Amino acid sequence: MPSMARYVTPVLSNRSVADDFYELQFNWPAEAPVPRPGQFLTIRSAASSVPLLRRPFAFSRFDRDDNSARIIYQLRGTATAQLAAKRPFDPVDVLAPLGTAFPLPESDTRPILIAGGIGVGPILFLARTLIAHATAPRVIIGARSAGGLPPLPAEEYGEVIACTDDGSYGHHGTVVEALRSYLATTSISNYSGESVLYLCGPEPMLAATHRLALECGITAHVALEQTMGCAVGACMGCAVRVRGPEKYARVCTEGPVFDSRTIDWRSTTW
Amino acid sequence: MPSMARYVTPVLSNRSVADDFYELQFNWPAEAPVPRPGQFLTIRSAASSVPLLRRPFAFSRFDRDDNSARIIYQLRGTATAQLAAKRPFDPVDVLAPLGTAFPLPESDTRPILIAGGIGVGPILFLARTLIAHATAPRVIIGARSAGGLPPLPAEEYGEVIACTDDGSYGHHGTVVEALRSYLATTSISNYSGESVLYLCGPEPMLAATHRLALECGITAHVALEQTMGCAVGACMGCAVRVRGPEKYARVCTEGPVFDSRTIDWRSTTW
Amino acid sequence: MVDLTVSIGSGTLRNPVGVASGTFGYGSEYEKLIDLNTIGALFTKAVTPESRPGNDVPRIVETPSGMLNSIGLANVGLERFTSEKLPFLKSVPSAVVVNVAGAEQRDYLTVVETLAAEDSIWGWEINVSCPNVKCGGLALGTDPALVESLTSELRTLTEKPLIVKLTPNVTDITTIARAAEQGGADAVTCINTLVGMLIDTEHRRPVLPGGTGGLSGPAVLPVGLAAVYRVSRAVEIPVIGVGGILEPDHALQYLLAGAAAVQVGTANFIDPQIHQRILEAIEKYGERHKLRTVREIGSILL
Amino acid sequence: MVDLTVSIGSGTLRNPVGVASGTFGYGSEYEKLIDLNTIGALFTKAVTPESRPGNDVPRIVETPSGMLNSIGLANVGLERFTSEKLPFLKSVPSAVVVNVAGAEQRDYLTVVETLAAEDSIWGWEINVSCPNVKCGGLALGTDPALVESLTSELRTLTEKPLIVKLTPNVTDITTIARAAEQGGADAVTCINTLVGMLIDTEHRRPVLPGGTGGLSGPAVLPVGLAAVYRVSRAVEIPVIGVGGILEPDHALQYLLAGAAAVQVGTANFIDPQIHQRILEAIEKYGERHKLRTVREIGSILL
Ligand SMILES: Cc1cc2nc3c(=O)[nH]c(=O)nc-3n(C[C@H](O)[C@H](O)[C@H](O)COP(=O)(O)OP(=O)(O)OC[C@H]3O[C@@H](n4cnc5c(N)ncnc54)[C@H](O)[C@@H]3O)c2cc1C
Ligand SMILES: Cc1cc2nc3c(=O)[nH]c(=O)nc-3n(C[C@H](O)[C@H](O)[C@H](O)COP(=O)(O)OP(=O)(O)OC[C@H]3O[C@@H](n4cnc5c(N)ncnc54)[C@H](O)[C@@H]3O)c2cc1C
Ligand SMILES: Cc1cc2nc3c(=O)[nH]c(=O)nc-3n(C[C@H](O)[C@H](O)[C@H](O)COP(=O)(O)O)c2cc1C
Ligand SMILES: Cc1cc2nc3c(=O)[nH]c(=O)nc-3n(C[C@H](O)[C@H](O)[C@H](O)COP(=O)(O)O)c2cc1C
Ligand code: FES
Ligand code: FES
Repeated sequence: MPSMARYVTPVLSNRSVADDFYELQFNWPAEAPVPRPGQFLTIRSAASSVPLLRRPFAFSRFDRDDNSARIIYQLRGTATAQLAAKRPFDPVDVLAPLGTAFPLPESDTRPILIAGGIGVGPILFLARTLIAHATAPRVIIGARSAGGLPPLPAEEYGEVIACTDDGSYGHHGTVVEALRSYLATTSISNYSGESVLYLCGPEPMLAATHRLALECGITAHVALEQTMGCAVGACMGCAVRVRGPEKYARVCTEGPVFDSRTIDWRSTTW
Repeated sequence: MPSMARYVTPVLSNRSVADDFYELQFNWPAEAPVPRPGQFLTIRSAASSVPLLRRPFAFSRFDRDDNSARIIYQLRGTATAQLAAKRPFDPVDVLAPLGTAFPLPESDTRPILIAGGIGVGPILFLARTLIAHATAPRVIIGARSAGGLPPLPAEEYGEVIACTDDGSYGHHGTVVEALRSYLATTSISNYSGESVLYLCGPEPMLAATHRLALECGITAHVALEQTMGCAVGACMGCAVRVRGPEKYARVCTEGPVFDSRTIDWRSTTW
Repeated sequence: MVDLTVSIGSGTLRNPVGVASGTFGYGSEYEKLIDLNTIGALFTKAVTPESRPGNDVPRIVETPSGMLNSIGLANVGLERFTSEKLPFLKSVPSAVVVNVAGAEQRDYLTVVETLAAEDSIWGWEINVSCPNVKCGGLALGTDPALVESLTSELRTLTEKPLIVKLTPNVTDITTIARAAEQGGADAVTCINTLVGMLIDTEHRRPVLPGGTGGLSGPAVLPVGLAAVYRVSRAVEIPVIGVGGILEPDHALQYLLAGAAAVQVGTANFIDPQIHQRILEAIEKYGERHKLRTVREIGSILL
Repeated sequence: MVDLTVSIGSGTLRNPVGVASGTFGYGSEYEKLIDLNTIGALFTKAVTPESRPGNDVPRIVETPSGMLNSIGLANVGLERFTSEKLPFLKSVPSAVVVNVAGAEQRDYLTVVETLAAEDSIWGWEINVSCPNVKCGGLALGTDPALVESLTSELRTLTEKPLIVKLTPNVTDITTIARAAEQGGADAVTCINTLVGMLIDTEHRRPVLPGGTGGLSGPAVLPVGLAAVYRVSRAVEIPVIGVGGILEPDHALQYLLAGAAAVQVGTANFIDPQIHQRILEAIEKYGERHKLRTVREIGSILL
């Protein structure tokens, strides 16, 4: 895998894409390895000790033609507020690309991509990549209400299944419910092969989807989150519980993308 | 004396007035006591723990007609960099007015106002105030080089004696040298009374001017600086050494303006 | 409505948010700026028998998310405290707690004995932990035996709430807390400042003339929380939490960690109204969690 | 040109800027990111006899200008360290210092004894101060007698530089430093992390599952500087300064305070190139003050 490096590179654009969600586009240095869906970067949002640590964000898009990369981020605290204040030509200090990518589906499988909340970035990146490789994925995306959904033009992402907790747009309910009814209504025999799930979003959604995938015998690739220190595998800070003797895996190095069956989902405290 | 309060009030303008020097103008709340020359305010430059403490700045101007107050500040570290980023309508969090004011001169004395570096703000405020009271002061102002001097139109401040360390503008040398030659060339008998000095600037300049004032038997009012905690007299943090049994006085409460003879000038370490 | 009162020994605080010693002078300095009525307890600047000019200057320097101070117990002394400061404090409706300090055991006894009959004083906070005084001070607060004996001597002099303020600069703060409890203290305050230093590389000298100073502010918040968490599990008496509170959430963290009340120190310099914001946050939090008393907050930690 | 080498016991460091244990893994993790040649000393993640999975998650939380960690000495253990990590470390030209930890004295001896013959290991840093291990760990590093006996036992096993890493969570760090010196240590490192805690008021639980964790980052800079200032005046052996360095100026402060060398910990996460910036600043500072050796920086403090 091409290796990571630190780049200080200019912002190209920074715009609101949904309530509290922004898309930051920045120049991608020519010498930098091309990021793949599922991989992430860390940003130092200000040269200060508050916030102290770099913050991780998944790539949401990469464009070879204009050498730009993007992330979609939600306003949460200090670092994301500082990101939101960045203007074109401001430098951003990134460490990238980091972590594992989503394994691309076998040609005879049907990829179903599921995003909730801040999981939207990597899922849209994967969707675009698959489409560019002529594999039409089905995208299911959830938000609290209509305002939390970014624009998802059908000509770019195919027919997207949108869900909102309050029913203000699309399916009224969670992405897990939407997935269940999608799987029910769509006979598996329509496909030459199996379905495969790609997920990113809040932990309860991932855990519930994992259980549904187990039920249906479908493989699910989940992109996880954990508070990070180094983001390069050195500090053991970003551990998540996994099955097996090692007990923990590092999100920054073994992940962020894991086969959902390797994860120890007992607890919801991360 | 009218008492201090905390105000969150909008910026009106923020512009460069010399190399590394800016002037911040902000709305002065109608209910707030009118600040007087020598008094200061403290600003919380950002809602963060870095920088942590409020920073003190002397008033450089007050305009009753548009209800605005100003400070002139030099870029030094984090807080002043954050100040420099403020735009019109941004709120500033100020605690003001604080400290003692310059005592106005007796009508038969000749005020000589001397500023160096960040001392320029309060001295210009005093000059404007005296002129408004029909007392023409003599202003002596020093900077490292021409670029460090703010514009000082003669129609506003009278004939100003400017000094630069590198001789790039005005008198080549320090304000103390300029004062000495000014006092020498100007026969004291030109005035009905004595001269009185008002100073603000770096400590070595204040100490040297104090000695010259002692030599000539002239009273000197100095505005001092000290790192501050509370700025309201509660923490004893802003002490400076004074003559007499108390040993220390608080810059924020007994000062910042002191008669130079009350100060213990032995040391230069504050 | 959540009952905000807090019992400490024979006394009751109207609410659990106090202002910390040394950061609030003798109250009058903040009179114009804030409504003193809303303060739960006002901890005065340390009072020593004799007046003290304090340490050499500068006395303050900022550090990352904190500050160092080397005030050196600068205070007006017992006599002027009584004549100049107490009259104002009598008018303050909040509990007035006199922070007591000294160079030796005798000094503490002198202060408490002399002021014992003053009705306007609600209680005592015994500062055995100031890192800026050479003789006594730090050494006293690090020795459980000394703390216990001092506390029990003081106990004979006063029925009023007797609070011992602990230093974090010890191997095991719970042993000192237990010593204070053993000696008859009604509460302990955690924490005083940490020993710290900063060096001016340009001028090649420590920024504070004495070398080291006391570290306070948000930088020490995690240290104070850990101390309160441990101490409140080691003693039966109430623990007053202080150290690094800059936001209402920080104060809630102290209450969850086991503090019966909190003090705001350095943050008074930054936001003089912070105690009011904290009080509102506590009321809201208590209501949201359906608590009857503020003391119950410590019991809902999972 | 300033001579940047630093002598510690029988060894010499090429320069005084190291990377701190636990923040730099076993070196290979940073290989792609920075030029490992410019590091003065690479202090490995703690090595214990057995591999350890580490503590429950989450293990990290940010605090004001700092972070708490509760990694719990997660490490591959002696066997896999030798087979998987040492081969890469052999290729690193910087001094490789193995950070040694354990639950009891025996564990420390096992690690040093087992690795004693490995040429690629330059020296040992004995971690008697990890606050995240229950048995041993913290208690060991707070007891001068235990520190002295452990050090002298280790001394019989190795001629290589033996460095004892001290905890700041003690009443008087100089007594522990003197105990290490007495036991035959070639240097001491100050400081490990401070005990700290943060509470999630929304979820009403400590953020770290174990309750407390170790505080590092700029918040602790003043505490580390005070420790180095005191310890370097209390012992004859070199002191390695660590704690809160985020800017080159912070490292210069440590050298002025009396440190012979420094380590960068948390800052590696934020700016992996920081050791290079520090090195350049030291060279400039030494030249400006006309010093021949980096060691002389400590002597120019006024
Ligand atoms: C691999 C990975 C990919 C991510 N991708 C995205 C993304 O594409 N878009 C997006 O909006 N967010 C993403 N996040 C989450 C993002 O990192 C946090 O929202 C961000 O750190 C919040 O920072 P803040 O200062 O604004 O908020 P804070 O107030 O500091 O924190 C809010 C929350 O963010 C989390 N957080 C804080 N510090 C860290 C840290 N050092 N590492 C990880 N999490 C932290 C904590 O759970 C905290 O409760 C990702 C996280 C990980 C681990
Ligand atoms: C009464 C008074 C009036 C002042 N008036 C002016 C003025 O009109 N214009 C102007 O440019 N500057 C003035 N200053 C100085 C001004 O306060 C500092 O320049 C400012 O605090 C620098 O902050 P910073 O974060 O940008 O720099 P930093 O990097 O934090 O500090 C640079 C220097 O500022 C001083 N400083 C830092 N914190 C404080 C503090 N809390 N209180 C006092 N000084 C501190 C220190 O000496 C420090 O070395 C005044 C200071 C005082 C005490
Ligand atoms: C300027 C200053 C002076 C202080 N003086 C005293 C004092 O006289 N007596 C005392 O017990 N504590 C004193 N303290 C310690 C505070 O009361 C408090 O314990 C400490 O600052 C931690 O709280 P904080 O982080 O909220 O400031 C002082 C603190 C500061 C900042
Ligand atoms: C994530 C993390 C893991 C650490 N692990 C160890 C360790 O295994 N052994 C050790 O002696 N110190 C360990 N430390 C302490 C550091 O080596 C260093 O002493 C401390 O972090 C202070 O330095 P800093 O503020 O520069 O980080 C660890 C620190 C961090 C942040
Ligand atoms: S963040 Fe350090 S190992 Fe993953
Ligand atoms: S700054 Fe607190 S007394 Fe002056």
